[in-house]
Amino acid sequence: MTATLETPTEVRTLPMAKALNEGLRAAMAADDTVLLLGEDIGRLGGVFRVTDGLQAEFGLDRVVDTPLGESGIIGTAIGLAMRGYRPVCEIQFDGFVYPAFDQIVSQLAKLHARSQGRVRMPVVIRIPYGGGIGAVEHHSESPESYFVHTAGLKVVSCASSADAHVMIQQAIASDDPVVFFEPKRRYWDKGPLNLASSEVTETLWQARVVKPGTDLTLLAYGPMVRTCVEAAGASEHSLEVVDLRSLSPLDMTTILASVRKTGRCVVVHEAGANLGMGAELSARLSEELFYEMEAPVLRVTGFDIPYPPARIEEHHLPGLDRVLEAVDRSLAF
Amino acid sequence: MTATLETPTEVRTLPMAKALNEGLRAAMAADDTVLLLGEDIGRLGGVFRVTDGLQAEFGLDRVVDTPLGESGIIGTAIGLAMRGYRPVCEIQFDGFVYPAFDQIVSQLAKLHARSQGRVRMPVVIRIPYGGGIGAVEHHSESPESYFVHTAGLKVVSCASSADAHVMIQQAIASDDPVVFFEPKRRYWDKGPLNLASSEVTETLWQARVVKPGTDLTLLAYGPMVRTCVEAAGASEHSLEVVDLRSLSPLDMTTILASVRKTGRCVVVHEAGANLGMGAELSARLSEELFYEMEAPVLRVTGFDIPYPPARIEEHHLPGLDRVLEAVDRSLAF
Amino acid sequence: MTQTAQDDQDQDAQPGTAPPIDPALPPDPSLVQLLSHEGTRLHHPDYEADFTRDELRAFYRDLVLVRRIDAEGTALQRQGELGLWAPLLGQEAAQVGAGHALAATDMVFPTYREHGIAFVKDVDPVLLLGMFRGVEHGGWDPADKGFGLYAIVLGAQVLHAVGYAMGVVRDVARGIAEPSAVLACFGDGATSQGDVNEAFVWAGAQPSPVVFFCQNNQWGISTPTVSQSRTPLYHRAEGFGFPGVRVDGNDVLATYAVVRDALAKARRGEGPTLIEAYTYRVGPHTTSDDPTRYRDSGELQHWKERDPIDRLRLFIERDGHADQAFFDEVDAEADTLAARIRAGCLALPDPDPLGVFDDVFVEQTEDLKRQQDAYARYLEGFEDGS
Amino acid sequence: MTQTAQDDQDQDAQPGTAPPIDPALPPDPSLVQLLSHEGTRLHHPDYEADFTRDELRAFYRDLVLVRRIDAEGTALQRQGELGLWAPLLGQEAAQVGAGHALAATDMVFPTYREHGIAFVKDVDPVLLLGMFRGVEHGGWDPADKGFGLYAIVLGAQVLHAVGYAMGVVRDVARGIAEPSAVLACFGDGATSQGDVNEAFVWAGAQPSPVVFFCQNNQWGISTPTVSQSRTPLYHRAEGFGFPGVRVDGNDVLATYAVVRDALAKARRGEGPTLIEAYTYRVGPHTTSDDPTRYRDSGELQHWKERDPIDRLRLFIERDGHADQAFFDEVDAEADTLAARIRAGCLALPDPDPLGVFDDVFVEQTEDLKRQQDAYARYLEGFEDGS
Ligand SMILES: Cc1ncc(C[n+]2csc(CCOP(=O)(O)OP(=O)(O)O)c2C)c(N)n1
Ligand SMILES: Cc1ncc(C[n+]2csc(CCOP(=O)(O)OP(=O)(O)O)c2C)c(N)n1
Ligand SMILES: [Mg+2]
Ligand SMILES: [Mg+2]
Repeated sequence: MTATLETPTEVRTLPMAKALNEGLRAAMAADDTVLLLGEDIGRLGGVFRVTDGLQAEFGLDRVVDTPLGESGIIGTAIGLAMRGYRPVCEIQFDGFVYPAFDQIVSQLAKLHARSQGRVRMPVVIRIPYGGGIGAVEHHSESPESYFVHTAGLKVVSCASSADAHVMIQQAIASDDPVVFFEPKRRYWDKGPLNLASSEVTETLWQARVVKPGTDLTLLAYGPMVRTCVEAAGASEHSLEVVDLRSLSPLDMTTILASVRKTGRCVVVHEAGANLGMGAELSARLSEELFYEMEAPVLRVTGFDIPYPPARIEEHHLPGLDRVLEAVDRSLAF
Repeated sequence: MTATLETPTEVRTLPMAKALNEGLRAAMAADDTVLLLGEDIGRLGGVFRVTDGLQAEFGLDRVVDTPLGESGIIGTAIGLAMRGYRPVCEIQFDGFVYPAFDQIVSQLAKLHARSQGRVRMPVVIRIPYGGGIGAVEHHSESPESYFVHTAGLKVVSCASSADAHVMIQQAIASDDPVVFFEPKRRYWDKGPLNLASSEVTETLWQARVVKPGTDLTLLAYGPMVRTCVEAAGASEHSLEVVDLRSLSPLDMTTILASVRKTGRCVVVHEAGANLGMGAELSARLSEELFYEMEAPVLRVTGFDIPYPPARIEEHHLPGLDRVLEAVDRSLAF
Repeated sequence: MTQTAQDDQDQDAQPGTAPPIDPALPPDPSLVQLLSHEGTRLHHPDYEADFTRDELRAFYRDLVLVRRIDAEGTALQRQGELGLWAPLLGQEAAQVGAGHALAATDMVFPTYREHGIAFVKDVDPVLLLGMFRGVEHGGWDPADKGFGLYAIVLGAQVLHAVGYAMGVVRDVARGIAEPSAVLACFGDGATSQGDVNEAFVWAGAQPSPVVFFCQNNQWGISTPTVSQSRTPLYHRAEGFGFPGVRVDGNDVLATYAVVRDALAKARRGEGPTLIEAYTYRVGPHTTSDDPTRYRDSGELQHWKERDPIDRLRLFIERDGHADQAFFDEVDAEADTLAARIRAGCLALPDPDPLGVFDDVFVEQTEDLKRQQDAYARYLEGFEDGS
Repeated sequence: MTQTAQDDQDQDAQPGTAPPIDPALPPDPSLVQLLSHEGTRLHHPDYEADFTRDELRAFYRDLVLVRRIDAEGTALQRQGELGLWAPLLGQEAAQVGAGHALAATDMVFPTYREHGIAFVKDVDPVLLLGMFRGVEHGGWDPADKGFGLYAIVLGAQVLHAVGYAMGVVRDVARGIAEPSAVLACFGDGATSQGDVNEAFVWAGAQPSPVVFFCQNNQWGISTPTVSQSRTPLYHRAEGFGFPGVRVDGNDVLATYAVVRDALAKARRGEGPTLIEAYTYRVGPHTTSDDPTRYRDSGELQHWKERDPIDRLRLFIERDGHADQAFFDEVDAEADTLAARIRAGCLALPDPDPLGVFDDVFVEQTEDLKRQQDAYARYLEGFEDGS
């Protein structure tokens, strides 16, 4: 998946949802065993149109409008994987993944270990997640911690069209189960990507410095990457923004290199603070860089409340101002 | 729930399972609206006999052997709570709570907020948890992080017979939903308790220093409290052991007081490190005591693997030696 | 509930996963009807019912008002006053019929589309708008009118209904309440969820005073009912040990009679019933949805000819139960109601960003108090500064 | 699967939540039987079958061997060599019958009690012991013999079976496999789980080559089947759009015939069948369980008279299909097998505490590698030190 291949480049500017669509199309074209399962993903093309046109192209057997039951979607995907398929499941919205939790945590995550490595589970679970779209309850959640805490799962999130296009293909190529978080409020953000030969050089498990800086490291993923890049642009300080990309495993090499350099770190996510990703990152950074840290890792997160009504979600979601306020607090140490 | 009441004392030494049984009996006798739901809790008295004799005493309407479905247990408990009851649900083993995850996370935890405070959910979910009993898969898990991360739930764990007896009654008296973790390998540990008037002076949300010390703080809960007390006894250093008792909310007053004094902290739990309780505690301690800490918070935990086969579970579970090794590492900073 | 991406690409029709229900098929002979779609009064041996003039007028009035509430919801969304609306257009008879069958002490567990039952249960329609406007997740007290909060996660509320019914049984046994019944609402799509089936298990194993009210509106977003089940949904009940019945959900009289009968049985301790109200979602799934992507206009036409209001009006007119003055009066009432809803919607207060911290727990935690205080200070900082 | 507390308190019988099934009740007339419990050959219009002498002997042999495997499991647990055992005592015919009905390319998704099907499917019984000894969670490759790993979380595997069957359909469509069928095993208690019912939904909506094989052994730990459902379990199928049948699970011939028929239908593309094998769990739920706390000995006696092995032996003897030498031979074979299992059990290697880190992922993460290395160093520290 590097850019060194001698293939014609075809650079286009696409919204993230369309980039995912192209990534799925490429994966399905490349491998007959890739198939999609989900609610309303066929004829409708998914409520966000991420699977638009794929049923027409690949047929009813490979793009399956399932009955409305998330446990059924993941449970049957596991069976399909046992039979040699590579199912990609769409959960319509973040808040609807919980009925499938048992199948994910007790089956999908554990089958490889249970079988002492004999059974493989190349299953991808795509979850449009996060807030900021003015939705009703259950449509704006950030449930990544549940999956990151679950041994046996890998968890990633894309933040740009180019990454969306490549990462979904890498996730499908993974022989381990991957929970793939798509920042739904960035679905319409446009970005360049190369449909023919990717310029993304990272593996699926690597973080990326998206904006270099020297004074402080902003760690973010998914929807908050753009927020942090904007904050870095607005700040008078030199802020380095790292897009984690992979939440489990964490790319500690890249993360430590950045924070070792800056000595300060603010983690930003929409999920609540209590056992959100910031907790793990803070713990690891203090374990690894105890003497190098100039300030404690600070966390800018959603509050520890059920996601609030849309009219006040902008208070709940970390924005530019709250990020910059935390930067100031960190620099004051 | 303080010892100041002028009631006759009746001190007995009981195993934790029996102490819970007595606590449930007292709560049911005191309030007609308390009822128990679960699999095999009636005639059999539960697979650990925690509900032994309660169906005979309180009848079929109040101790309900449900059909075998955890989502059904929690879902109907929510409906019962809406009708004015205080259901106490038993999940037979930790690994079987996940089918109920949607009802817990999307309903039980959110209904009070959804209704702007109009609907109350005085539901207790009892979960025998943790390893060390030589069991087959799914019978030794420590899923507390999932619930601690969920806004709208309160999460506690008892570590002694006296606490078991009082805390279960306090949990039932709570108007908020409480996930009540019972350390199953300590069910047979005996301890004194006062059936008539409790000597437990803490609220349900308070931590307790169970062994004072000056050099380092061991933070633990549930099954690991005994392990830590034993480690403290075996150590040449003066270790303070704090039983968290409440995992959400965390009693930061007690925790900070201890670590401020010792300057060093090791967190011990059976759950995996990655987004286990140790992560949150580490993050908070470095936020609050950045200049006071002499060493990073270290974590002694289960590995980030699916719970292993019983014959090697003693490797996975934090034991005396691993705790003491971490203490040494901390003191070496 | 679904926010569909705004989509302006026109695409050729794509193959569906299953043939859409053929609206030309003869209806199941077991479908209970008391009013043909031409407005003729039919009779059914199991559901004999006489309706007074006042009852018929009350049905008609509520059908019209409910349709107007719904139209106002859609209009308010189109004008940007609501983030979303889930129209019930076409399902008025199913809901008004069920609503009228309920006793005051009966309890309803709705989905997100139960505006009609809510109205009959006397929940102020303005309150229904709150969640769609994004000012709250649920704006009424379920205990007030016996009408639960709207439920979005498919099927979850059906278990709550069974639990509530278990509570009723216990209250009656304790001598603190008279028998009452519970109406558990859900859609055709939700029948595929584990929770709905566990609810059937529970209610069947310990027979409970619950009536399962499934509005089969033929679609779950873009998924036709036949993709959930190849056998009629009301058949599901028998295998769980209780009866199922299919009623014409566009026939307010039949729905009323069938639901009333099932509720009475439930109250008498004769256990649950599954009612499949066979109807049609004339509008989009929500205002975010574009049904032209997945269903054709012929189907729509078929169902418009079976409109629930038209047929009752035909019957009322033909049998002389009301004159033009009555119909005009109802229309005027609808206008007034619509105006009140619109004004009420605009007057709905925005939530207090600090208030949300108060409603997480009955007993607020210190953790949350700290976050609330910190955020209050943060907001004050802005007021002081710029 | 359940570790029950060691309990030595004797208690008076307590009221159950539901009356236990009355074993004196006449059996459902729709119960398929080909062999009465007195060993008389019966006939059934839908399941005509002739059995050769060799077939009958093979059934008998497997029944005896399977019972012996099970007895050995219990014995090994009593002697502390296993942490737990889940006895199938009483269910041998259901399992041997189903096992013989399977084609080599058919796939089985078992619970934790399918020792009999495993044996017929040629899974080495020693491997079955690994998980109960605590040396592993699953000791065979499901692809090897077409027999999945034991599944403990009730019902989860039933969805896997349906998904696998969906894969078979696609393989056949792609021309890379011949039609085959999938057997999904579960107990009476598990029918209450959402997953089992969602599996019914899926299989019914897109008819799949799966046979749902429910062994109703009358109990789920202490919970009688009637607490799960007041209507026979096989009735459940029809409401999901496929047929259900109840077979005498203690009749190996009938179970064989009914399962074979259903598998053949599935392979022909005629969709799923739910088979309720009506049988009895003669032993405890597991070796940790004490059934005297919740059921009475009369019930046990009733079922012992319906023993699946006795009736086949009576039939074989009466019709002269085998002589004493054959029976002696089978007993000797059972002794040999038992000795081999015992020796195999003791020889099962303990797992490598560092090996578990290797099997979490196909592509190990650096995080996990770090933990593995750190723990290796920690262990080395002990070897060096004390
Ligand atoms: C658990 C869950 N999964 C998915 C969704 C997304 N969703 C909202 S409504 C809907 C279709 C529901 O169809 P049906 O039950 O027939 O009810 P209708 O909308 O037709 O009234 C879906 C899939 C959800 N709300 N909950
Ligand atoms: C999801 C889940 N909940 C609870 C349990 C605990 N449990 C193990 S076996 C069992 C009873 C199962 O009964 P049944 O399905 O009839 O199977 P049987 O054991 O009788 O073969 C229970 C409740 C479990 N294994 N999984
Ligand atoms: Mg519908
Ligand atoms: Mg059973």
